Order: sequence, then C-alpha cells, then structure tokens
Amino acid sequence: MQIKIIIFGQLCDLLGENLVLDNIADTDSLTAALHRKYPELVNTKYMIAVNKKLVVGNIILSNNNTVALMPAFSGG
Amino acid sequence: MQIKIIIFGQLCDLLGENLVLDNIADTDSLTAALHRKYPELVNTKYMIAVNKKLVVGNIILSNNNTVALMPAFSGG
Amino acid sequence: MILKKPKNIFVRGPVAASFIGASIQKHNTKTEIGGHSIFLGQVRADVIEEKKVVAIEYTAYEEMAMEQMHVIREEIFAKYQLSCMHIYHSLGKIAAGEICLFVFTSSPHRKAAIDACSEIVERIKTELPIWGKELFTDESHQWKVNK
Amino acid sequence: MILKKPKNIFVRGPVAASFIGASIQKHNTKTEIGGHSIFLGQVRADVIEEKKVVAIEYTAYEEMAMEQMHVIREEIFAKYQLSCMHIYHSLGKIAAGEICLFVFTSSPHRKAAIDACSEIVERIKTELPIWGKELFTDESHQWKVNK
Repeated sequence: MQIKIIIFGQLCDLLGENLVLDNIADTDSLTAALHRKYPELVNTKYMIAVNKKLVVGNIILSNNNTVALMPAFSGG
Repeated sequence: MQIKIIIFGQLCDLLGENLVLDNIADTDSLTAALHRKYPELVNTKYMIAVNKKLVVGNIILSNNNTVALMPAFSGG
Repeated sequence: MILKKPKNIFVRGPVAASFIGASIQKHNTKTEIGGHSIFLGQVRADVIEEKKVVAIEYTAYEEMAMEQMHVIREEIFAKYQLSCMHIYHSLGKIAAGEICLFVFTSSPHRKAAIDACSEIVERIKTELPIWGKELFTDESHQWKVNK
Repeated sequence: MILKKPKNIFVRGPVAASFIGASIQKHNTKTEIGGHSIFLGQVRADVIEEKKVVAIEYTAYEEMAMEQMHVIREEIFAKYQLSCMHIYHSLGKIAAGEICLFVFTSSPHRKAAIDACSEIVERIKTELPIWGKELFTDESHQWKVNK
C-alpha cells in the first residue's frame, strides 16, 4: 500500500511538499518511517491529520486516506 | 446674581432647554429652587455639572459659572 | 503619545461605511500595527409597546464630552500599548440601520487593541454626557436608557 | 441559524479596506443589529536580527481549515446571540501594512458581538491549519509563531 502525504509550513523546508511512502500500516509506523528517512524530524513538533481529522494515538491507514503533516498553526 | 442653566436629555421635556434663576448662592439652593418650581423634578434622577465638572456635594456658584442639569447618559 | 488638545469626536449625522473603510486604509503605512479592533454602534429598530423606533436623535453637552473623552483617551493610552485610537460619535437624527458610534484602536498586538476598544466603548456609554431620544413612527419619543 | 456547507473563508491576497467598508454597508438593512465588532489582522514589519519582514506568505490546508471553521462557526452561534458572522483569511503573499484577517460579528447587543469576535480570533489562530512564512528583505524567511 502506498500512502500519499501532504506537507505544510516549515515541514516543507525539510521534506518538500509531497512525499510517497510504501508499506505503511498505521500512523505509528508512518512516524517511524519518516524519522528513519528524515532524522531532523525527530526533534520537530508536528501533528498528523488523516482525512482532515487530527490524529490522537495510533490510527490504521488505508489506501484512500489523505495524510497531512502539520507543524504548529500560525494563521491570523 | 443670575445663574444660567443648560438642560439636557429628558429634563428638556420637563424644563425646556434653558432656564434662568435669581438669587442662587450654591448648588444646594439651586436644587431647592428647582424642586419648588418643578415638583416633578423631585423624583427625577439627574446630575449637576458646574463649568463642565460633575458636582459632588455642594458647590458655591458665582456669576460666570455654567451650570448643566444632566439625566443619566445614553450615548453610543 | 500625549495629546494636548481635546479632539472633536462628534460628527453630524451617521458615520458612513465608506468613511470607516477609508480610516482603515490610512493605517497601511503604519507597519508596526499587528491588529485593529473596531466597534460600531448601529441604531436598532426596537419595538416598544407596539411602536417601532425609526431613529435616535443624539444630543450632547459637547464641550464637556470632549474634555471627558480627552481624559479617557489619555488613560487608555497609559494603560494599553496602542498605536492609534479614533473615536466618532454621531449627533442629530440617526435612522435605524445607520451607524452612530465608531471606535477604532490599533496596536502591535491584538490583545491590547481588543481590550482597549471594548473598554473605550463602555466608558463612552457611561461617562460621556450624550443623550439618545428614540423616535417612533407616530412621532412620539422616549429617552434611551443605557444598560 | 444553521449553516449546512462550510463557507470558504480564504481570499487570495490582502483584504482590501474598501471591501471591509462595503461589508459594513450591507448591514444597514438588518435593523435588529445594535453593535458590530471587527478584528483586522495586519502584517507587521517586524525586525528580527536586523532583518525586516516585508511580507508574510500564507498557506493553508484549505479543506481542513474550512471544515474546522464550520465547527467553530456553529459553536459560536450556539454560544452567543449573533445576527451575523463573516470571516476572511488571506492566502499568498501579504505585504507589511496589508490586512490578512477580517473577523466581523454583529449582534443586537454589543457584549455578544465583542466577546464572539475576540473568541473567534483566538480560535482561528490556534485551531485552523494555516501557516505564515515571514519573508525578509534579503529573500530569506522564517516561519511565523503564534503567541
């Protein structure tokens, strides 16, 4: 399964704006894969949204999910 | 001594907009004279300003004073 | 910022929406400002005992109101970190739906602008010698009471 | 008042002062309104380590922001007696001195309009997925942090 990930804010400086990762079953394994690929992410605060809902805890991912990586909001 | 009195708000409905009273030494005697002339004032709440300052207590009046009778403010 | 002379806050007739837009526009050169807070008082067509308010006629003890507003202005500038403060209050007959009060504060940070603006509105309503006469369709009236 | 579909709060580029004036003007037929409260966010030319902010470039997760704003809108309407609520947030490059946020609430009574407006501003800043990139004169940037 491929997961398409959209990226916002200062995370774009680290990761670019789009990212595709293979074999990701849930958000915990997503985080682990990201941190292996981008060690600088380990010390960066960010939130994960799946289908526009903020993730609390671990969530199983399926093929149609939209996953967003979001640093602290700074609108207004 | 004559005191010229300017009148605002709903007090205009009772007293007209201007009023001249004779032989008024201080604001307490002003109030007494007004209440004799306009008994309906006795039960009306109003403030007195002398030279644009709100009067607290009794104040001696002199010829150049501007005395204002003001009901509760309702601007805005 | 120290203001020496009381400013005239009174305008004859309603405050025009275009005037408010133009006032906002003027602040785009003040690049230390981060937030503006605006309060607008609008005349309500209240229905009181089956009679509808069509307008409020405002009168004021203008000289005293301007002196008192000057005191409020200096106290607010001392209390909050403000870049600007603009106050306009209507006099005369203001129809329902028209704007009779325009309070406009600006600050580097939103909290100062917002808190100053609402404090000014409260103080205008309780401390300035201004009176509103609510005019009904049948030409009778009653005097406005501030809550 | 129940809104079925999330409204689009985003505008490309700055919010024009004339647009704000026109928005105010539109409310003169709503004669149950007694007070309007407006907050405007303006881009500040902050100086950070001797470099000056010339603009903020805003991006957002637009669909998620609109859904979240829809939730906020319904919660604010349930909490306060409001006649109207209008929200506009800029996207793209907004120069220092330009307006990037316009929050506009109206109510029969001032307190509801004022309290709702400032609560909406706080919630927009903390709950909407929007990011500001502060652009400096030398074309470097830093990411805005909300306080």
